Amino acid sequence: MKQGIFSVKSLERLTNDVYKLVLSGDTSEIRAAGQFINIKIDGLFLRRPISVCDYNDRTVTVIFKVVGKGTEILSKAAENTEFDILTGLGNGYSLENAGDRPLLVGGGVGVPPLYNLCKKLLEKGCRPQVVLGFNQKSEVFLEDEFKALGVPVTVTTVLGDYGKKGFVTDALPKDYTYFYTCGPEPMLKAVYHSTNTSGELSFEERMGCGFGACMGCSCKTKYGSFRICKQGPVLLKEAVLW
Amino acid sequence: MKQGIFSVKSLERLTNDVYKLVLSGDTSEIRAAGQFINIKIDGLFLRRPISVCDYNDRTVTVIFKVVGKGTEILSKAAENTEFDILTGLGNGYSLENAGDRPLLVGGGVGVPPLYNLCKKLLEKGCRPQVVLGFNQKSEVFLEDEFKALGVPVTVTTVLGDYGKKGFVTDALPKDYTYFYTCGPEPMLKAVYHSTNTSGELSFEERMGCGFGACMGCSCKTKYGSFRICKQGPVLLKEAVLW
Amino acid sequence: MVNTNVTLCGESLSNPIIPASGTFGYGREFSELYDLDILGTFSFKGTTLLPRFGNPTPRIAECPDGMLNSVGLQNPGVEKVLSEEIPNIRKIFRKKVMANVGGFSIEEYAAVVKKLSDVPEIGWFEVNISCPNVHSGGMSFGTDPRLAAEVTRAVKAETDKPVIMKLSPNVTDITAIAAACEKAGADGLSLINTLMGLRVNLRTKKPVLHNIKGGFSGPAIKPVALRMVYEVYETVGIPIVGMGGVQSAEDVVEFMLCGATAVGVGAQNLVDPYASKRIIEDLPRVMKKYNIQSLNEIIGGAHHG
Amino acid sequence: MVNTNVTLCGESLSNPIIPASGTFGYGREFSELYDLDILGTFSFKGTTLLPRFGNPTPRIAECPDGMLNSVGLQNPGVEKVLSEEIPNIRKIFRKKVMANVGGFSIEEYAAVVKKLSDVPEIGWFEVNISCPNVHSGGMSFGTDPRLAAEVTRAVKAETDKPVIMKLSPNVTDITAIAAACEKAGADGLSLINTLMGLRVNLRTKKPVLHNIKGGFSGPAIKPVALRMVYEVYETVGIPIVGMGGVQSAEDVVEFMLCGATAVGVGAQNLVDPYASKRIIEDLPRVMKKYNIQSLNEIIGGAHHG
Repeated sequence: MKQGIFSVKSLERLTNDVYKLVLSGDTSEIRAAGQFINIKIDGLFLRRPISVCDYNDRTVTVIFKVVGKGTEILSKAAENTEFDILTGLGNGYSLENAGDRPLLVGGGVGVPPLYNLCKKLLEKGCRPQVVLGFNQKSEVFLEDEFKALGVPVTVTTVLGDYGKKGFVTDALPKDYTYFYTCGPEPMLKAVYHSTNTSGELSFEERMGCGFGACMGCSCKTKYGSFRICKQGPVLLKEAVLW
Repeated sequence: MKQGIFSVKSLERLTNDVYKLVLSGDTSEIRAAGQFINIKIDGLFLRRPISVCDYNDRTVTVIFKVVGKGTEILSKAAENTEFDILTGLGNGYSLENAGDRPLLVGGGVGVPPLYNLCKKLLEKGCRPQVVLGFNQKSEVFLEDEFKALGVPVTVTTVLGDYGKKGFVTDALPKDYTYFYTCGPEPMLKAVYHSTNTSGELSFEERMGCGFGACMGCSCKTKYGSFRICKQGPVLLKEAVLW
Repeated sequence: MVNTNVTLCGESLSNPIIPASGTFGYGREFSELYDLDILGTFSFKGTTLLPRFGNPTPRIAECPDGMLNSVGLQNPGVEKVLSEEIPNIRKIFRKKVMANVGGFSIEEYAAVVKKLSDVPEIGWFEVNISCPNVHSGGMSFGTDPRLAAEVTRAVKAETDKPVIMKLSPNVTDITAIAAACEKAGADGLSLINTLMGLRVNLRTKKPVLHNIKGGFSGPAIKPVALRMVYEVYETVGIPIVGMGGVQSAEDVVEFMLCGATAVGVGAQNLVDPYASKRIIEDLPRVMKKYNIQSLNEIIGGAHHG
Repeated sequence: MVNTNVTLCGESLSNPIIPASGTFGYGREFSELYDLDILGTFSFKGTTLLPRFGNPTPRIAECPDGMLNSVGLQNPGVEKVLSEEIPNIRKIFRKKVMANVGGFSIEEYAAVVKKLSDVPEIGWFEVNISCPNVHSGGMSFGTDPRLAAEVTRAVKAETDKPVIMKLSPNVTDITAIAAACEKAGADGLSLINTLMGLRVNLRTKKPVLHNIKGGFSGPAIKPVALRMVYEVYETVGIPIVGMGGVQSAEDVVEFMLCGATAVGVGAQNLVDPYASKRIIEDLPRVMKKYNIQSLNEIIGGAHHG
């Protein structure tokens, strides 16, 4: 974990209520896809955790949906606004067991962390396959960016007004060596039950500190209680109690 | 009273901890010297009342000393910063009974409201005389501005390193038709007892609202209890219970 | 069209917003700023039998997201309220007002209510048994269920108008006080009054307030207020006027979901003189945002399910 | 040179700063961020006889200038603390630690203290009789003077180390609990634990916390904490660890002027992981600003005069 001051490099509206924020600062502590950052916002007491969509030596990109005061303030941040941010939080996805044809399944605002993961898997020489689920066409984002990476991308929408109609689990490929997923809990559960390989699931929980001190975000696993912020947010399929 | 948004036009450091702040906005509600404005500062709950030093159609000037969080934030306000401000608060000084040779006695941060008063008295055709008291040379401010109005100005310092050594009451002229004073309470009390005409004294008190609703700043007078923010801050000598 | 009507102790309010006693005087200052008839009603300054200056100053202190006051029930006394304030209220407010009364003995509470009982401009009595700023009175009535019940009975005997008891949060179990008041005949409860707080001036190294301790209000106390409204709603069947740190229409909805029928706006009136007006005007937008057709239907909605 | 030394129950502290139990784990996470030996001491996570998962999530909620938690004493149990945490504390902290213990019966409190009693790394016991987040335990001991005294006596019988009782603010009269603990042999008191609060999620229209209510901490509660430290200081002769919303060295001075010998830093550690370090480093500057030579000399300075 590292505390640092980041400044807004760019802010872009992707859909009605989803924004892409690029922040400049010291990213040296970000070590894995699926980690998150924790942003201090003036006027709010607790920091706001947001998963990393992508990062390089000088910037970190996050994509968030406006769901409350914190994300509303972020969605209006002017260029060069400075934020106190904790980086390098959470375990993130492991690349080790990906195999040759890993499957990436994202839903809604669970899609962003899979983007950097996809890049890392490509660098490693894997051939990732991507399934992205949204409620409807107007809420789809990041599809083009995934396609630009040269990977096969299937989009599903619940309303069926774009891509394949249905849930992500209606569009899972037959062959894959491992899976990675992030999204709302009902989707995680469906993916957990629909997959036949090992894999990793990224969970969400209301957090106090984000670095393992307050026990606010504990969850029960097969290996005892885990702090989502520290021993998560990514859990091995084998650890999940479903 | 009027609520309005004002922006910082200029901020100037006058002494080690005294600042002059010029704010642009709707000043139409300011009707008398000795009135005050009440400034909402981000991160603080209560507004901060500051007496008006001077004003014109488009700007209001205040001079304040850094004594706590609120004034510290104000002392660092960047140009164009916007503040939510209530204007036209308090009764202010009345010009009615000034006579030909009114005496103006100010001490420390009690000096500023006398500046606009002096201008108004000059406009009215009076010949004001000014006595300003400070602790020491390094704390003196506004002397030149008063002199530029063409009125006789006596400065006293407690340490005696500038002007006349002593308190303002050691430098009161013999002849005057009325007095106006503003400053720390011990000084007001000394002026009250050292003057032989009627006059007006401006008081300070911790305020809740600044517009007469909360009863936070009440004081006892010969005519019953007065709210400093509404029936003050200026009291007639005859009302004061000393 | 959303519906903001609620009914408080049989009396209809066009919206649930009630500027809280002690932050709205007798309406004079605010009537110069906006038309008071937009309010549900307002609760006037706590009125006692005799005029009171209150405590020595300083009696205001800043806090994170809040303030302390130790005003101590300054008011002109019930006779002057009858002769000067009620006639003025008649001019500036066409609805019924809530009469907040204070006291130092059970007899005093009863006497003040008796004197105001026939005033047609008064729609409800709000009986303050929880002022933290007066010695040998107020607060002790609010921290003892037996005394709270006695005050309730004494006041009820003097008037046919609805009696709302204003409860102190500075207690181990507010539901015990609430239940005692209900049992003694209270028509409603208002809560919370201020918490007790203290600040020290680091320069003088002494308490900021001359009275040392003071009543703590503002957004800081909102979670405590919401918790107590929630608890009391589970305990009693009479309506609750919820208050404590209300700054926005969202806060109004939050209090109503916890169980408030009407919602007081207190300290916010002091830092934003247009607060109550702004909140009322913003209510329809917030109701739409959260899919609320009628405020009346959400009262207590956070319970069960 | 300013002097930040204080003495807490006979044990000297190089400064009065004590990260509060429940916000500092067993020191592991923070030891990766800075050298813990700069602290006065720290109070480790409330430890019970058996391992506890605590309450279901969500158990964290945002508030104006504060937060709610309903963690509910999650901890690995005293055996694992003895076998894993104490050995690790030995590695990361060369001073004596404060052992916070929780319980659901008088016997459990005594049993946990007995098991930890001979641990040389422990300098003080802090006995939590005020956790708002556990049913049938904790808080009820902190709201009844008789029970608070019984826990005190039971714990004192098991150890020669100083015993500090941690008090709940959710009471009508905290001085009655404080006096009962002192009379029963407590060596010190720490206060305040969290207030009880509640927040509602306007989207779901239900309480944010699964447990409905939670412990309210952060700067919002500071005025209440200062008031209670001030009141308890006037009542007892044993030292007080003051806490509640401390964010700055100025806050530390404010608590000490009210009567605290040492000062806990709680929720602020969670939003600013370097908070305790920053406060310690800033203390000399603030002491100079307010003409304080020795912190020891200002304890209770806001009283009298």
